[in-house]
Parts: sequence; C-alpha cells; structure tokens
Amino acid sequence: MAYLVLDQLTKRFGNWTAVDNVSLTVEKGELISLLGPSGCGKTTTLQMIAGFLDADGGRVMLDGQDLLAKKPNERGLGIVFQSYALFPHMTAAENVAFGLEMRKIARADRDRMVADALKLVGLEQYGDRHPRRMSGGQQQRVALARALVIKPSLLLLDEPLSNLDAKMREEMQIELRRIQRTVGTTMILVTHDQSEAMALSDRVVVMNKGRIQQVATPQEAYDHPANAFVANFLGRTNLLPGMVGSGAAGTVITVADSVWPVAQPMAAGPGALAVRPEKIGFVDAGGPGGGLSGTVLARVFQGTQWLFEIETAAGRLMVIRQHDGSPLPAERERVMVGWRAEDMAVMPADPEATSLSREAA
Amino acid sequence: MAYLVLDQLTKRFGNWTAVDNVSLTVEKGELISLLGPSGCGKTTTLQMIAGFLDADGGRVMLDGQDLLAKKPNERGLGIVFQSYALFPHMTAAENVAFGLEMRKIARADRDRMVADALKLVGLEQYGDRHPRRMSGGQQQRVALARALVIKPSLLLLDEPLSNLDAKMREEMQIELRRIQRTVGTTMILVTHDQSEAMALSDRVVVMNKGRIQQVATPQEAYDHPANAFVANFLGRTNLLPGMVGSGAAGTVITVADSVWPVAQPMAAGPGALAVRPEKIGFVDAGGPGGGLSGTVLARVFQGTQWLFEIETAAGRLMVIRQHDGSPLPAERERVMVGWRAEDMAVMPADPEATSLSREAA
Amino acid sequence: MSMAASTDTQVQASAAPSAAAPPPRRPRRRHWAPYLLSAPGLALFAVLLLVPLAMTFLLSLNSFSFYGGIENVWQLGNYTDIIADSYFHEVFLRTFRIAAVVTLLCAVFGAPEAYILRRMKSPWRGLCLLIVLGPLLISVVSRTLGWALLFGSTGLVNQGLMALGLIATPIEFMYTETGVIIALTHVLVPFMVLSVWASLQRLDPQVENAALSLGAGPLTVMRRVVLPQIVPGILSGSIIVFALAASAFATPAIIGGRRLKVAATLAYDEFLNTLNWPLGATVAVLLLIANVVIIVGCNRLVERRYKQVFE
Amino acid sequence: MNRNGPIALIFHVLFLGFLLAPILIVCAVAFTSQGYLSLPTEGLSLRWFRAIGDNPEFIRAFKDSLLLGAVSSTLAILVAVPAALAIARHQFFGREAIQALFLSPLMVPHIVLGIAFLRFFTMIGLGGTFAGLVLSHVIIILPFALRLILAASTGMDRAVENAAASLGASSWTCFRRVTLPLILPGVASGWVLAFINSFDEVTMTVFIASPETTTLPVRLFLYIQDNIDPLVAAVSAVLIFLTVAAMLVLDRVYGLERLLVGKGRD
Amino acid sequence: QEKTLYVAAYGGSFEQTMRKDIIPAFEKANGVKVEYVAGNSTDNLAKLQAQRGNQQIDVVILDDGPMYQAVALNFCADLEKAPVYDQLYDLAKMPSGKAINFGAVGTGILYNKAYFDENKIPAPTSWKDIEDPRFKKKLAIPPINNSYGLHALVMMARLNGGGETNIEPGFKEFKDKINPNVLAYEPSPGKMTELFQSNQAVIAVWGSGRAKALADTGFPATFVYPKEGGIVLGSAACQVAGSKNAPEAQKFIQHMLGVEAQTALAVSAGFGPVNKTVELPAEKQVGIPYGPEQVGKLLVVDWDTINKNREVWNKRWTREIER
Ligand SMILES: Nc1ncnc2c1ncn2[C@@H]1O[C@H](COP(=O)(O)OP(=O)(O)OP(=O)(O)O)[C@@H](O)[C@H]1O
Ligand SMILES: Nc1ncnc2c1ncn2[C@@H]1O[C@H](COP(=O)(O)OP(=O)(O)OP(=O)(O)O)[C@@H](O)[C@H]1O
Ligand SMILES: [Mg+2]
Ligand SMILES: [Mg+2]
Repeated sequence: MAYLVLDQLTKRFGNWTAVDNVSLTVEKGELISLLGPSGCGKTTTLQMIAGFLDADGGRVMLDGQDLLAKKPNERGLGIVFQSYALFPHMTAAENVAFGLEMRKIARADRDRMVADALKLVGLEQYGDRHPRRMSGGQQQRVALARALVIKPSLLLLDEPLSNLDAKMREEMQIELRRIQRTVGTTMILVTHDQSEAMALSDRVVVMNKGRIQQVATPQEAYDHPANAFVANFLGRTNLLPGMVGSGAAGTVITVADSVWPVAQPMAAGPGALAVRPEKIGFVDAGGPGGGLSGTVLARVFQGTQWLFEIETAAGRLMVIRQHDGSPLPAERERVMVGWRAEDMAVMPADPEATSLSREAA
Repeated sequence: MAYLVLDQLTKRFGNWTAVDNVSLTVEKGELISLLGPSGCGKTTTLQMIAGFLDADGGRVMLDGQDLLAKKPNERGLGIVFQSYALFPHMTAAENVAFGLEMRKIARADRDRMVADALKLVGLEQYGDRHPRRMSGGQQQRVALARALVIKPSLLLLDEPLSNLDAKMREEMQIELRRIQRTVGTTMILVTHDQSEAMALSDRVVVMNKGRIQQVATPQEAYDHPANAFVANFLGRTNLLPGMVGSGAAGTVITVADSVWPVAQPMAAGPGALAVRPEKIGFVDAGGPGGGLSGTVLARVFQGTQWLFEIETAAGRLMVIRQHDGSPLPAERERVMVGWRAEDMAVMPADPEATSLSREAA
Repeated sequence: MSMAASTDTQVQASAAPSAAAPPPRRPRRRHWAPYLLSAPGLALFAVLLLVPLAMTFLLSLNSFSFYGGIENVWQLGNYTDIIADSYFHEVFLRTFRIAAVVTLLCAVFGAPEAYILRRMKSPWRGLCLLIVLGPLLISVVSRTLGWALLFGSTGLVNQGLMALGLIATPIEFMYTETGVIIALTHVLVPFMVLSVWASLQRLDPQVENAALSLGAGPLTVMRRVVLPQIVPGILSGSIIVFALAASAFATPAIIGGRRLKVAATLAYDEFLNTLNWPLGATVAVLLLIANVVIIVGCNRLVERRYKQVFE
Repeated sequence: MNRNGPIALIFHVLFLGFLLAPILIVCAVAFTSQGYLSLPTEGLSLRWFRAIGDNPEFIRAFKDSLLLGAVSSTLAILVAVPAALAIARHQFFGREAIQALFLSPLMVPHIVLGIAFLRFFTMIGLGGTFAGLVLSHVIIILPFALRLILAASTGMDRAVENAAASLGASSWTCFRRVTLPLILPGVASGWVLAFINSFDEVTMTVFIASPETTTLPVRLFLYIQDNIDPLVAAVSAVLIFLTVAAMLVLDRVYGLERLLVGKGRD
Repeated sequence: QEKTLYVAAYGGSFEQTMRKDIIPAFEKANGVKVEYVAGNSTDNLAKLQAQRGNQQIDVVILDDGPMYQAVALNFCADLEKAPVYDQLYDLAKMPSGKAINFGAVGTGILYNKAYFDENKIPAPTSWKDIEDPRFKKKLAIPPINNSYGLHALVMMARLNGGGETNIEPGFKEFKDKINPNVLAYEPSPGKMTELFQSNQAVIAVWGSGRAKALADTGFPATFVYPKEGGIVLGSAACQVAGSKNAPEAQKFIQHMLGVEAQTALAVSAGFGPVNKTVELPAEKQVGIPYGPEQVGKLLVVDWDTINKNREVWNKRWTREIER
C-alpha cells in the first residue's frame, strides 16, 4: 500500500481556495517534488500534511493511519520551513539538538549527532551562533540540519535550498539523495528550481491554482507534458503557430516556409507546434530537416550554456546551445535552425497556452 | 568618475571580520552581481552601503559624495531585503505605496504607479492582502515592487528572486534588465543563482570570506577564473591529477592513459588538469583527442541537460550534455570521453584547490 | 602560467590601493539618540520626582518628637533605629515575602493565561481581555469589599464549603497573609497578562509549528520555545507586580489589618498616626532602596541570562 | 491550527472566574434593598443607584477623574514611548540608571509620594491645582506605560524599519508609519493601564486633591471612611457598566482587537 | 471679590450635615464662600504639617486627641473671645485655649443585637465582657492611635489598678486576655461598619456617634455604656495659625457653637451638644450624650499625661499587641 495518501485535500481561506481537491499517493522512500508558480498552494499543502493548517476537506493517510486525527507533534515528520522558523533564542546547535531532546536521546549521542548534522551543512564552526547573527544561507542550513538530524520517516522540505549558492546547493542535493537512499526517508520537496526538481525527484507534481496538473517522472513530464500549462511551466517551450494539412507523406504541419510531418492523425486546420529550445540546433542552409531561417536577436551567456533569441518568419524562437567551445553565431547573424521531428509536439491551436503560466502567478 | 565607489570597506562583528577591505567601483547604469558562498559577507556589504550597519573602516562614495555621512533615509537607494522586511501591518498595496508617499507623489499618480508595480510582479489582484496572508514568493514580489516603484538611481537587491519559480524569475530578470537599460538604474545584485548572475550582470564580483576574489565580466570570470576558488565556485570544474613532462610535441601532461599538449611552458612534475564538465564530450574510441575511457556511474536529468558522473582511471569526472535528443550513454555503460585542448587549463598540483569552496562555506 | 599563480597577481591588482595605505578609520558615530529620546522623561522626573524624593530623603535625616514636631537636625538615628529593631526586620521581611509570592503566582497564572488568550478566536479574545482588565477597572475599595463578602468567615465561600460539609470551621482569610496574597494576586495579575500579551505579539507562529514538528508536546513548546521568547514580557510584568506588591497599601491595610503590617502600612502609620515623618520617610527610603536593588538586580540577571531575546 | 486544549480552557475559565468573582459580588450587592451591605436576597432594588443621583459630588468627581486620567495617561505615553525606544534599542551609558529612575515611582509607597508632592507643590505654588494633580499622576503612571511599551519594542524586527528608511522615510515618519503601528498593541495597553491606574489612585491623590477638583476614588474613600453602605457598590457597578459600554463603543468604532492585537495579524 | 474660607474636616455623614445645615447659613451671613476639605483627622493633621509655613487651610476640625497634638505642634491660633463661649459646658474647653470641643460622643461597647439574641448571650454590661471567650475573633477595637482604642487601653489599665500614669496593667490585659478575641484592630469607621454588616465582628469598642450612624441604616446594632462608665470623646475645632482669613475663621468656629449648628450636628451626625442652651426633643436624644447629667457620667482621660507617653505607648502597642 502507498505510504502517504492525500485524498481530495482542500483548503480555503475565506472564499479563496488555496488548495483544491488535491489527491496524491507517495510510495515509501520516494522523493516527490511539488512544482508550481508562486502562490499555487504548495506551502499550504505541506502545512496541512504537517498539521499546522486544518484541512477544509479530504484526508491524509500515513502508513495506513489517518494523519489528520493526530496532533502535529505526534506526526513525527521533519519539516524545513520556507521562512526557516528557527528558534531565535537558541544557538544553531541548540536549534538542531531540540528534536533530539524531544526524542530523549542521551546527551553524548545527541552532541555527536548535532555535530555531525552541523558538519553536514558546513556549519561546524557556527554551533554557538544565534540565528540573528547568521547570514540568510546559514540560517537556512541550520533549518535543514534541524530537520535532518531527527531522521524522520517523512520529510517535508519547503524551498530548503533557495538561499544557497550553487556549490552548496549541489552538495545538499547529493546529501538529500543519499539520506533518501540509505535511510529510506520519504520526502516531499517544494522547490522553485526546476533543475533541482528534475535532478532529485522520483516524480514531480505540477500544481497550478491549487490543483494538480500532472504527476509524472521528471523526464516524462518534461517530454510529454499533460497540458499546455505543464509544457510551459517546465522549462521553456517554443510554440509556433502553423497550419495542419495533408501532404504527400501523410499529415503535415506548415510553419512559415517549413513543413513538418505529424505522427498522430489530426484534423486539418490551425495548429501549433511545440519544440523545446535545447532541441533546436543550427543547421546548414539546405541541410536535412525543414529548417527555418532567421536572425539572431540576442545571445545571453548562462554559464554552461548560451541562450539565443532568434527572429523567424514564424515568430521568435529561443534556442539553447551548450557552452562547449564549438563556434556559435554572433548577434545579428543570419542563421538557419532545425530540429528532429520526434522532438516536437503538435497540438491544436490554443490561444491561452502561452499566457497560462503568467496568469497563474 | 565612477558612480559608486567602495573604498576599503570593512566590518567586524566582535572579532569576526565579515567584510574585509572591500574596494570596488561601479559605473552609472551598470548591473553588478555579488557572488560568493553563503556567509561570505554579501548582505553585510549591502547593509553598509544602505547605512544600516556602521562600517568599521573604509568609505563609500556615491556620485562623488560621502555616503556614510548621510542618514539611511537620505541616501535615496532602493533595497530588496533578503528577508523581505515587509511592513506587516500594511497591505501589499500600502507597502508598495509607502516609498511614493515619502516622495509626496500625488494621490492619483501614486495609485496608478502602485497598480503598475503590482501588475509588473503579477500581483494585481493581491493589493489588499496583508503579508501574513501571502505565500513566500508573493511576499518576495511585493518587496521587489516596493523597491522598484520608487525608481531609485541605485538599487540594492539581496536575493530578490530566490523564492520564485523559473518562469516568474525569468520575467523578473527581463524586467530588471529593462529598467536598468531604460531608466539607467545602477544595480547591485546579490544572488546565489549563477546563471542569473551570468545572464544579468555587466560584471560579477566573486567574494569569499569577506574578501573580493575577482571582478570581471561573467564570461571572463567563467573562462578565465582568477584563482582556484573562483574556478571552483563558478560552475563545476573537473580537476584531474597528472604528470607534466616533455613529449615530442613540446610540453605535455599525462593523465592516466591519455596525453595532452600543454600550451604554456611548465616545469616537469606533478600537475593538474582542469576542464569544465560541459566542455567534455563522448568520443568514439580511437577518435581524435586523447580520450579517457570510463564507466557511467550515474546520469541525472536536469531539464535542458543531463549530468553524467563517470569513473575513469584518473578519478571521477562530471560531464554535462545537452538534452537535445541525441543518443546518450546509459548508466553502467562503458564510454570514452574527450575534450579540446584549448578548453582545458593546466596548473601545478594544488592539494587544496578542490576543497576550497567547501571550506569557505 | 598556472591558475594558482594568476590568483595572486589578480587579487593583488584588485587590492592594490589597500596595500598602500591602511583603511581610513571611520570615527564612531556619536550616539546622542538615546539621551535625546529619554530627555523629556528625564527632565520631568528630575524636577517632579527627584526633588520630592530628595526632600523625602532629607526628611529621613531629621528627628521628631511628639511635642516638638520635626526638628531640622541631620542625623542617621532613624536608620540605625530601624536597622537595630527586629520589629522592622519582621515587617520588611513580610513585605518582600508577600511581594515575591505574589509575583510568582502572577507569573505562573498570568503568563499562561496571556498565551491562551492569544490563541483564542476573534470575538472571544477581545472579550476575555476585557474581563482580565476587570479587576483594574473597579476601585480598590470595592474590590476588597468583594473579597470580604466572598471570603470572610461568614462569606459565600466559607458558607458554601461548610454547607457542603467540606470544612467544619470557616477558613481564615481576612487578616491573614494568605488573604493578602490572594487579593494582591487578583489585582496585580492583569498587569502580568497585559505585559506578556504585549510581548507575545511578536512571536512567529511558524516557530511554534517548527517545535511541534520536532515532536515537542504543547507544554514543551510553551516551556522551551514560547517562554524564553516572552521573557521580556514576563520580566516587565514581574517588575510591575513586585514593585506594586511591595509598596501596596490599600489591600494589605484592608485585608491584612493592622496586625499584618507591611512596609507601606508602616510608613502610613508613621506619617499619619504618629506624625513621625522622619521615621516614615526612612521606611520609605529603605523600601525604595531595597526595591531598586532587588528589581535592578533581577532585571540585569534576566537580561543577561536571556541576552538573545533582548536584542 | 493551534487551538487551546481542554485543560487550557478549564484553566482559562477558572482564571476568569477568579477575576470576576469579587466584581460580580459587588455588582450584586449594589442591588440590595437593605440599608447595609448584603446580598439582595429579598428582591432587587435600585435605591442605591438612585442614591448616586443625590450625591452630585460623585458625578462631578467622576468627570474630574476621567479628565485627569485621560490627560495624564496621554502625557505619560508621550514621554514613555521615546524613552522606551531608547532603552529597548540602544546600549548606552546610564541606561540601567534611567530605567530604574523611570520605574522608581512604582516602588515608593504612594502615601510617601503624596506627602512629598504636597510639600513640594505647596513650596512651588502648584498646591491644589489641577496641573499639580496631572503632573503627579504622570509620574506615578509612567512606569506602567513604559514597561509595556518596552516589552512590545524589545526584539522588534529592525529590518522593517530599515526598509522604511531606505524608502526615504525620515526617523519621525518611520516611527509614525512603521514603528508605532507595530508597537501599538503595547502602547495601547500601556495607555489603558496608565489610565486605569490614574483613575484608581487614592492614597496619593488624597493629599494633593483640592476641594475644587477631587477624584472619584478620593470621594469614595472619604465616603467609606465614615460609613460603608451599598452606595459604594452601586457606584462601582455603574463604573463597571460604563467601562464595558466604553469598550464596546471603542470596539465598534476602532476595533478592540486591532488596538490590542495590531493590524494585519492573526 | 468673595473670600474663600477653607475648612478641613471629616468626610461622610458629617460632611453632609455641614454642607446642608451649617455652611449655607454661615456663607449667607458673612458673605464668604466656604470650601470643604474632606479628610479624616490624621489626613488633615498631616496636611497641616505638610503645608507648614504656607497654610492653605483656615479652620481645622479634628478629634480631641489629634487636636491636642495640633496645638502642641503650634498649628492653632488663639481663640478670640466671644459671647457664645460662655454658653458652653466646661468639658468643651481645652486647656490651651487654642481649640474648642464643639461636640462630644462617648466611647462604649457596640454589639450585634441579632447575634446576641440568636446565641442567647446577654447584652454586655462591663468593659470586661469583651474578654468573653465566646467572642473569639469576633471583637473589633480601634488601635490606640485612635481615640477609642486609647480609651479602651486606659480603661483596662484603670480597671486593673493602673491608669494613665501606670499603663502597664492595660497592656498586660490586652496582651493576655483581649488579644485572642480580637479579629482586627480597625481604625476606619467604614471598615468597622463593614465588619459588623458582614457579621465578621459582633462586638466592638466604639463611639456613640458611629453607633448611631450604623443603627440608622437599619442594622440591628446596639450601643451601651458599660457600668464602669463610658469615656467622653470630643471633636474640636481651631483656627489654623497663619490663616489668611483669621476673622472669618474665628466667626466660623463661633457659628459652629451656635444653637442651630449644634442642634443640626446632634440630630444628623450624633454629636452631643456642648452648648447648654440647646434643647433636643426626647426622641432625638437616643444614642447621644446629652444634658449635664448624662455628660457628667462620662469619664474623661488625662490627655496631658497620655500625650507625654504616647510615643512610647505606640511603640509598645505595635510591637506587643498588634503582632
Ligand atoms: N550580527 C552579527 N553578529 C555576528 N556575526 C554576524 C552578524 N551578522 C552576520 N554575521 C556573520 O557575518 C558573515 C557574513 O554574513 P552575511 O549576512 O553578510 O553573509 P551573506 O554573504 O549574505 O550570506 P548568505 O548568502 O548566506 O545570505 C556570516 O558568517 C555571518 O555569520
Ligand atoms: N492565511 C492566509 N489567508 C489568506 N490567503 C492565504 C493565506 N495563506 C496563504 N494564502 C494564499 O493562498 C495561496 C497559496 O499559498 P501558498 O503559501 O500555499 O503558496 P505557495 O505555493 O507556497 O507559493 P510560494 O512558492 O510563493 O511560496 C496564495 O495565493 C496565498 O496568497
Ligand atoms: Mg510557499
Ligand atoms: Mg545574505
């Protein structure tokens, strides 16, 4: 049986529905990420699981037991709060030790475990400092250590790494993964960082306006988004308007001056073609694949990769190329772009799709 | 003359030096990012510029005037605080309006500007809500709107986007960039997100332990890091131990079973070879370039790209490949990797280098 | 050139000016603000409190005789009298014993009550807060009247208990120390509730949630997480309660009667009944000094112990 | 959601019962038909309420008390707020001494203060004036206001004030628009406490009140010196009623919650 | 401009009487305004002391004990001669000639008649009856800084072979026999009333005037003079030395000794008249020391001796009795 079950969980603030009929099952040892635009109800969902907000409807079952009937302090969960919620009157070490004390761990063990946890988050020298005297990232790491040290069987993480630099974040991600694997901790992670969600999660849950949009493995959700919102929210997508019609090779879609075969049967009429920027490459004029011609409007360095904005007859395109030293076009250069037919998705025209995520904010 | 000059700015907390002799000049209209591990003194530096912490030494000149002599409220800066610091007793709209009221903007204008600012951050419907009733990301956006609406000539941003999802963050980045270009605002941005820093900044300032390590354009700092700390901090780097010796083609470095030419003259002896993961590709066995053979230990999906960990005779390597649909090796597959000689850097063996960033935390 | 080598040169380049001259020291900003802020209060107190108190102190050095009245001689006779007399010791001891017990009771009952109040829902909370203020809203005279009616040997409580057969003879309440303590706790506990209330406002509820999530029961949350953070409030309340209890006059006079004398009633007697003002002034000065020493001492102790919370 | 458990509620009810018991008794006694203190066992009577009407001095004294309380507690707040901020915010030389000074009126028996003020006011010619009464009350109620404001302002998030300053708010504006609203619950409860104390003060006021301006408690005190009768209870009951009414009006007009709890909080 | 005369005197029913029956007539006759400073004897005496050298009060009314002290402390000016003084009983005059008793009450025993009847206890007849163990914790006595208490102490001394000059037996009696019965040494008349009304005290040493006020409320309390004799307690008035309105102050005192004022005081406040020419109807005489023979039966105490020793007695009292 599933370890954690959310069954039609609902929360209203006044007449504002923050979480709307959310149902989800999580297996033991799984790491699930909640993704969604700011204000979509992620924190609210966690707070209900933790018992700090009363649900207006629905159930939460943990290991076969009704969780909502238990008091928050008996649920035995670990939580990292978005706002850290450190005890301001305790030092970092005391903050971390608190949960252990509650579990009546002997003094010596406790001290060792606290030291280990602080070391884990790179704060071994900061045990004596009070939260008010720590930097934002340091506070966040104390919050993380405090939740990890009690080795809970279910860990709720609300943006636990948002204030850490890339290096530290990566280390923490690896650490979380290791704990999940070795200890078997079930984790629910809220993060705004998609690559973090992608890298860590067994499955991602994409939410919008309090509702679940898709539950799937990261790659599945990325490559086969359930709807336009997910497609748009997870990574960037180029949506190009076109006309679906019948060609010699079966159904085709015509975008500007290029023609692409469509795998699935589709009615003729206006349609849209979705292709991710990293799937688009620069091709030689007249090479294989349709190929659209355009002009480089801007190129932006992003560390491991470059982001290009390209003006074509079908509209603006975003293209991502790896910063691997290979020659790349300059701004204002004329280029030809193309992609493989299997990397694109064709869907009926949806005037709303592009504005969905914006509106959801 | 430079617009903003920090001259040997120093701040001590007790006998802890949080900011150590920081000197920096910023031109008018420039966008500078402060990067560095958690706790390296970024927030402290901003707080001194803003006047909330008294500097223990050094000067800050803005437009030729001594800033430290002025009271905080006369400095005319805009600030987004890491902890938001919203006024809890005011609604979102009142928070945003506050700065305008201080500037005695007429009622009608003010209302319009507030509405515009809230719209800008996607909170047009949330004007009446108090901060306690908003989600983390919503609060952060209110903080951003509050700082932007007064159109300050110098804007200090302390992790302004850390709680926003990718989509929203990108929009905000574009917005910041637009404001910087059109209004000519000078900005100092603290961010833990390197790609954000890379994408937005005219120059980046890398700090560690309260000191500046390098000031350069993003690409320069990335491709030509001033020291091992910067190399390690900005993006990932593979450091492989090897032996420098003389070969037929001049100086070479031997790493495991592969041999690479070294451009600059170097003494023979133990050395190290640094190469960024995205510069490494999978090559055919026996193809051009040295090529190391190894086994794929793990592959992690990161959205636009895949991260590989590869076990080789020279140690573990990280490799990044774009998720562009091209075939990629599976876990436990045997592969051969290689890179172009110009993408690698060779340096004398430095036992400390790999642990530097860790220790700095 | 190696990376490591380039490190030094680059850093040096950026730090070049600093190598030449030591960083300019900033003169520490003079902090007049606190003095300016307390100036109005200080001025008011200097004129209106220190002068009368000084007059009182001078008075305590005078001597008195029944027929001669107050004589303008300067001597410490009153002080030595009090210090040598076990009667005064007893009174002072009783005063501080009562004050300490009352403070303790107020803290033990008032602080939890404030916490409970904070967790109540909207209309109830305001209402209950009003009730808590209740005892303050009626004159001390009527209040103690109420107590006498309730707790006198023929009062409601004793009659009720006797009717139920729980006690055979009435419980002594009037003219006992217990009575004084209960009545003082009753009047003073609102001060504790209010001042704890004021400091509870700053608490972040998520912090309590964090403690719950770590397995702390409600009592532990209160003791380990809430309590330390509201120490300033409890301290404020305790200071008010202790000071008021130690210098209380009406309640000990009415409930305690003349046989259960405390410092204030003693001073009252000297001032009004025997007209021996110098002696009364001496009692007052000693009470003031003892109070200040105890209160400032505790204040400092608590502020040091809970340094973090007071920043 | 944090709610009070059953034990907490039982405690709460007992606590309120303890606070209310003597008050309710006094109110009940006010309705007696007897000429002496007794519970109204044989029928309710309003005779003692009517008797208040026969004592116009009570009503005059009541007005004087209200005025005195309002003026002196407002003055006390005006002085206490800056002082509390100085003490809560700054570490400076003499901080403890200043704090002890401001609290000292709490620690002196009021009879002593009464005589000290009487001597002093007579000396400087303020004897028997309303101003003298106000000033002496400001002194004795200031500690209450100060301590409560102090409790509210220690540990307040400075970042919020910094934010206001960065947006161009002068110290005064910052105080008015940000600090004050945030410590308002403390200030409001401070004012209420100060008012109540001024309104209830007898021991000291007996000495400085003049025949022209006497406070209600002094009137009551002198009255019961001679004879206690249910009139005192009736006056108390009326006072309680008026207070409750005033609070209800305040609640309607401004919101008690908002005043004592603060805006935008839960 | 009208002159204002400040008169400091007791509050409560006495104040009502003064305001209603005595002051208006005086104001009309003399064209001055009278401000009444209410306060008990000790409060007012303290005010005199606090304002020494800058007196705001013109006439002060105190119990005779405190008045002796006020005179001793030079707060009072000499009384001017006036015809009304010739109409007074001798006991009205104070030796110094600076103050005058304008009314008299007697110290005796007050008891709760209903309680006594219910428990079949015979009415008290002797000072010694307050030692009856049946009254354990049911007896109330004012302390000795109050005249009633002082009278009780002196009386106990006298009954045991001592007196003003040998107070020792009095202290001994209080300590051994009376103390166990005492619920409270209660100086405040109001509080004393309350003790009776709430049935906490059923017997007390008190004054006739107070007893009358209590009985007037309908409370079943009865006052008796013990067989050994009651003690007279005067209320005295004097012109404050340094008064700015000395002539009016003197006139006011004389006014209080006049027939109308004396009658009003007797009827409404229970003060035995000191003016021989006052005649009261029989039903108004109840509970008031009235007429030469009644007043003559009352004992007087020797204030000079008492005041000389008062400080010492007070000290002993607080340390030995009130502990
Ligand atoms: N009030 C204080 N007292 C003592 N030490 C402090 C205080 N404030 C900050 N520090 C220390 O100074 C260092 C610099 O802090 P700062 O807040 O500037 O870091 P930061 O670079 O902003 O880090 P982050 O990215 O985690 O926010 C930290 O190590 C912190 O612990
Ligand atoms: N106490 C409250 N009263 C009213 N509305 C609330 C309250 N708390 C949250 N909300 C609203 O409910 C919605 C969901 O909030 P929640 O905190 O769950 O968002 P979130 O998904 O965590 O967003 P973020 O990524 O910005 O933290 C938001 O629109 C928020 O404004
Ligand atoms: Mg959230
Ligand atoms: Mg920071």
